[in-house]
Amino acid sequence: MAELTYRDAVARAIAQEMERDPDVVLLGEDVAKAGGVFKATVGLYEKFGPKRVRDTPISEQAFMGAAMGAAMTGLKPVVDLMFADFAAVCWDFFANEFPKSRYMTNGQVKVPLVIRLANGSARFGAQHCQSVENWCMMIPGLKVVVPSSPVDVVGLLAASIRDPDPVIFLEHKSLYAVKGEVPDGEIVDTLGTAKILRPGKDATILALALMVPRALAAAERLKAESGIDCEVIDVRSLLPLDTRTILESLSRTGHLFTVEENPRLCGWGAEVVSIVADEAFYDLDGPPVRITTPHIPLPPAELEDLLIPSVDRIVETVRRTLTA
Amino acid sequence: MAELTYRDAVARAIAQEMERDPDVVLLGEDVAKAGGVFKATVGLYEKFGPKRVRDTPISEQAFMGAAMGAAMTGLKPVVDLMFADFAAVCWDFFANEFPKSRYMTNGQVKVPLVIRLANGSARFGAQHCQSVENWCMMIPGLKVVVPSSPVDVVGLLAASIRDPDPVIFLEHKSLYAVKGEVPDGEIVDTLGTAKILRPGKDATILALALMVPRALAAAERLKAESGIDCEVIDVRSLLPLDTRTILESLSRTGHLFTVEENPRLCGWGAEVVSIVADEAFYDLDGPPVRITTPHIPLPPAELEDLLIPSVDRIVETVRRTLTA
Amino acid sequence: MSKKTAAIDIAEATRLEMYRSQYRLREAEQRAFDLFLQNLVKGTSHLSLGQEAIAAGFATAMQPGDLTFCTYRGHAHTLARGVSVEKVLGELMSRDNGLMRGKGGSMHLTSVEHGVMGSYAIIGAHLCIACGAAWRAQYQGKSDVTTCFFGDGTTNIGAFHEALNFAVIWKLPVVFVCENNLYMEYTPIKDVTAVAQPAADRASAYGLERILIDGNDADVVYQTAQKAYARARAGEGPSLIECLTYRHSGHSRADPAKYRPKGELEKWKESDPVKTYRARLLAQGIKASVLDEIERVVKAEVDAAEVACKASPLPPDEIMFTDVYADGGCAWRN
Amino acid sequence: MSKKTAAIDIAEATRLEMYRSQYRLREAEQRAFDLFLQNLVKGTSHLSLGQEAIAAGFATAMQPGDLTFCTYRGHAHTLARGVSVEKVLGELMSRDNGLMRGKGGSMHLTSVEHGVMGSYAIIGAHLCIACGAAWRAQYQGKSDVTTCFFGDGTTNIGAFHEALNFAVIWKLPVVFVCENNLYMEYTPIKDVTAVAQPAADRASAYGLERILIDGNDADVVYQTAQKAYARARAGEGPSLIECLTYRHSGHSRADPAKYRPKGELEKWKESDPVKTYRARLLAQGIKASVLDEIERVVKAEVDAAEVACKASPLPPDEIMFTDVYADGGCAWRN
Ligand SMILES: Cc1ncc(C[n+]2csc(CCOP(=O)(O)OP(=O)(O)O)c2C)c(N)n1
Ligand SMILES: Cc1ncc(C[n+]2csc(CCOP(=O)(O)OP(=O)(O)O)c2C)c(N)n1
Ligand SMILES: [Mg+2]
Ligand SMILES: [Mg+2]
Repeated sequence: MAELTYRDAVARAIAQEMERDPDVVLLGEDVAKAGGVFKATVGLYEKFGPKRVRDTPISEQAFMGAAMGAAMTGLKPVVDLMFADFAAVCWDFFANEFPKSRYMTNGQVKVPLVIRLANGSARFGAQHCQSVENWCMMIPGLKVVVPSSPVDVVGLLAASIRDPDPVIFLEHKSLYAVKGEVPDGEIVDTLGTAKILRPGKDATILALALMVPRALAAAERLKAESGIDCEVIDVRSLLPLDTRTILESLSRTGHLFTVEENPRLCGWGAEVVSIVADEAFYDLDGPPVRITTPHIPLPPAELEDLLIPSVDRIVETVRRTLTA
Repeated sequence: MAELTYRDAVARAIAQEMERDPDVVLLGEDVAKAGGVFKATVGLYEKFGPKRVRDTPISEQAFMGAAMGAAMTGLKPVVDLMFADFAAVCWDFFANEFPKSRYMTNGQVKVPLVIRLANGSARFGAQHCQSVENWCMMIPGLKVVVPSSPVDVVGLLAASIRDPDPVIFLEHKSLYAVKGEVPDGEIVDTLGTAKILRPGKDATILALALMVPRALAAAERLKAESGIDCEVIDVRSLLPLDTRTILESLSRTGHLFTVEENPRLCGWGAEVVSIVADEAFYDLDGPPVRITTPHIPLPPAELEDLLIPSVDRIVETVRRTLTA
Repeated sequence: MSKKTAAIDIAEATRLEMYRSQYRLREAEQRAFDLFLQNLVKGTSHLSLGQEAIAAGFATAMQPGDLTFCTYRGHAHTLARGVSVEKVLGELMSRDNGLMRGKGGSMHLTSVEHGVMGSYAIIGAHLCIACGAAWRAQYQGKSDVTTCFFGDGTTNIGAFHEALNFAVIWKLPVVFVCENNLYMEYTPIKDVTAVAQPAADRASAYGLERILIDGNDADVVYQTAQKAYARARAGEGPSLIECLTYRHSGHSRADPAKYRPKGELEKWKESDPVKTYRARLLAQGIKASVLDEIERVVKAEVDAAEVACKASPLPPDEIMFTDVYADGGCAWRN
Repeated sequence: MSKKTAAIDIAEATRLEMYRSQYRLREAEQRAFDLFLQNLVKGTSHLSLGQEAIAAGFATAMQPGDLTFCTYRGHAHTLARGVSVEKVLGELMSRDNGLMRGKGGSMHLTSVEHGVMGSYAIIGAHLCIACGAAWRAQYQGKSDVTTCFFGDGTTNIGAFHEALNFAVIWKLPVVFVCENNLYMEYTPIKDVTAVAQPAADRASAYGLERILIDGNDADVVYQTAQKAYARARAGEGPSLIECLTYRHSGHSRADPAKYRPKGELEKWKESDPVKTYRARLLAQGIKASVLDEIERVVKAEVDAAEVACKASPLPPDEIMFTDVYADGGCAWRN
């Protein structure tokens, strides 16, 4: 058992898989000698050398494509895209190439790769702090994984690298410095599994990434201040989505809250609420409520803090809804 | 009053606005001499000349950017992107540039432009038939307009060109040949307004573009075959969204169905269902149900027809839900 | 532009193979067009009638295991690697006997077993993807070379630039082949390009040699391909080759090609690669009967393919729900 | 690379203005760094210490009404167009007196009234956007010219290629200025670029003249800018200018720049544009007292700016909800 930061957990997972499988390679801007802009790949270049850990030019299309071509023909590339917002400059690969090749070729082409994105708020402003998990969830054929803790980073990133499908792996920038206990030895988790982090009987709160610790803190306060006992579920994976765990929780609590960092419209919360409203309508004891960032671009620095769902906002929304 | 095709309505709207405002310009691949790949801009080059109607290279980023720079400094560009799927090669402009500049600059920069996309199914396969209206709805700062008839094309496209914000205008490829009556003279509609096309008391069916005629046909059959009286609303505009008309209808019918062509997850239907589930929970007499394309890439030719929501599927889903 | 075909020393068997290949591409695509006129091709399609020398010349120079990446205009390149006419026509006709059982369509022909790694319909991406396939060869110490075909119009999209720079700095065994048929869809390439030769005049921007050849001469194409492959296999990195050619048909099935200046098509038909190559072989002393026999066998393949495709059923409906994910299905939830 | 500074004939007032400008950029950015060390800059920031001659040279050559597009590394270009130090520092400190009242931050400095049409933080896009601003001038028959600044690393992204080709075929009055400071973030540009001079060696791919200059010499920059502006105003189209320079600080506030080879920074500091320009002016007979007075006035502006920024409140919370749409608000529904 060691205490690791979320950022070190990234490097640990990649190292674990690179040691195991010589076809795993890592590429991206400043990912090698510099150890990544977020220092999440420090040491890998030294350990695995310039053949397996490669710096790229500012050519997101070229290296997304290169990863895909390599994946199609036998390698298992892990790509560092740096800020998640940069998905927009190579979106063609996310939307049109990675997820469609297997289908269009009736299974002939396989695209086993992992694209790592530094997602979410961190005070850099409108073009560097977007949460793009819903961009990815919209696209059939992708898998979308969003860890909230160092141990999940290790296990889910390892599972993503071993997965035979294209996986978008969204690391949260504001979690990189967060520490957590991680067991020694090989860790491989399972994609498509949500985790109940706090059992509760009055309401189900779903969250992802940075919103997970906030949902947990809110649940503690709701319990202490108002006696409201919330079940907090870390969704962890948007594709595949663990609807079973979600629907089962809801059937016990009767109330659903989603805590999303992506801007309000068409987020993963909307998807989950719609599934629940359709399939578990009669389990609902009240309106399912989404707590989201408003549908506006993000300002930088301190202003950002006011827009992202906070512990206060979660507490107030849940309390107001349940005591309405 | 004249009978016009949906494709001719596009040219008519652009001509109307180009005549009125010398700053309106049109650009895109094959848009000038060839009259557009979908022949929706035939005659404009001849009428307005090479200065105002311009062919571009296959450089979607360059001409999206050029449109933006021109819009920022005084022109009113209308851009033809051809297939909606190509939004992926210039998504940076949709996601990071058009919608954020005004906000980031505290209102200094304005981006009044219209991007026209040929959206939706038409048997071209996985990379040419996507419905990307939900991609656009996700992005704060855009407006998103989706007409279903020739007269709406004229009025909404004219309104989009006059609008001071960036508007994504989604034309449906499979509607281009459809004809409809269009009044003579200037037509300017209002963005952000849904239209009740068929009043009904038993259920509200929301649809967009190609799904509108299907929803209407389904409503007729439901009435004739099962006596179920559906209200059909053409949503017309996803941003701004006319939630008032939707919520008001729902308060009368108690049942909601959305008919979406975009793949299932995180579509506009999910957003509307979530809004309704939150704000009108106690108006709902049963689960709100989304009828969508499944979450898979599209095959070409006849196979495509089986995946897009059909009149049959709408009829069966509504009937099954309401008689459950 | 090198025009010294007379000096090219190519074995007779190779020349016959290139004739067979070109003739076969021509026949197969003409048949595809007939089937379209019979309303048996429901999706779109893009023919490369007139451009056969490029596909035939490169494919003949390839070795087994070499990889091909093409565009939506990929019938010829797919067939040239040995994929059967039946499988290609079947795919165009959305039949169950199609190369992808109808799930991809004309624009996405793929036959991994033949090294055809896909046909890509969004301009640009596949130049980048080809880099990756070549990188894998380099990484694994394999000697295969990747060839990526694309059009003149494609040189103006950003992905072209990124891929070229990337291939050079990583010294990848990839050959980029620009088929300059003078048009991007309906717009003449010269109206939208800052240089006269859209690929060749940009080679220096990547430190590459300027290579501009007659793309209607299979011998020139073959020889140029051989050099590029040798260079790639020797670890000397990528090449960029611009082949001048012309498409005899419209851009796609929807295009009557009215934008052509009068006489242009006729002029180019004078250098029709199939006809001129036949004439050259005859002039070089090959017997007409040998060529006739090649043509007969090809025609028989194409005829049989048509019959088989017409007899093939549509794929079963369930096929639409397969192979989204590696587990074979499309489930995104439990 | 042209090095004939001695021969350049520039009016004394202009030279003094370029000194004032360079000195002011230097002082303002050094103060920004001090404020960061005081933890008063909460967002990111990217300084161009060492690159001042480029911003000063171009801005001095511009006419009122000319437009500037810059990157996240845009403090210098924004200040050089006459925006006050207070407004720039205020924005970095997220204060209500900031250029965008804190809503954009350091990476997005914009002052439309000064012709600064924005600072863009996703590499590439603004080269395309600059084309559009230039197109508008051409369309409306205006004589203003648009200048677009970007780094060496930016030449490898697709948008660079698209913008250059587009500007040339439309003959747009736009000047593309590549500030080659040898690094893209932490990676040396030569490690990731197929040619030695990332911009200049690609000019021919767009039919443009190869222009490579000493970006640390404001006189050379000024003269080159003047020529490019004259060409643009004469309707002769775009220019691509590569300026060799070096950044004295790290890539961003987070970067200690440990990747530099030993001695590199020191070597470049010998051609520090502010210091060398001062020395040149003295050598040309300008009195030290004249320069001292310029420095005193600049320092006073920067000091006053710091005081004003520290005194300025944060913007009101409501500002976060304004100016998403043209109606001033953020409503997406009725
Ligand atoms: C990104 C993108 N933009 C536009 C198109 C539409 N389109 C399809 S083919 C084509 C012309 C391509 O021209 P070229 O590269 O010369 O190839 P050719 O068709 O002549 O073989 C265009 C513009 C596309 N498929 N993808
Ligand atoms: C599309 C995109 N990719 C990557 C980045 C991250 N990034 C920010 S600055 C930078 C380096 C840019 O180098 P250069 O163009 O030389 O400009 P400089 O910073 O040296 O001024 C990178 C890679 C980005 N902002 N946008
Ligand atoms: Mg072409
Ligand atoms: Mg640089």
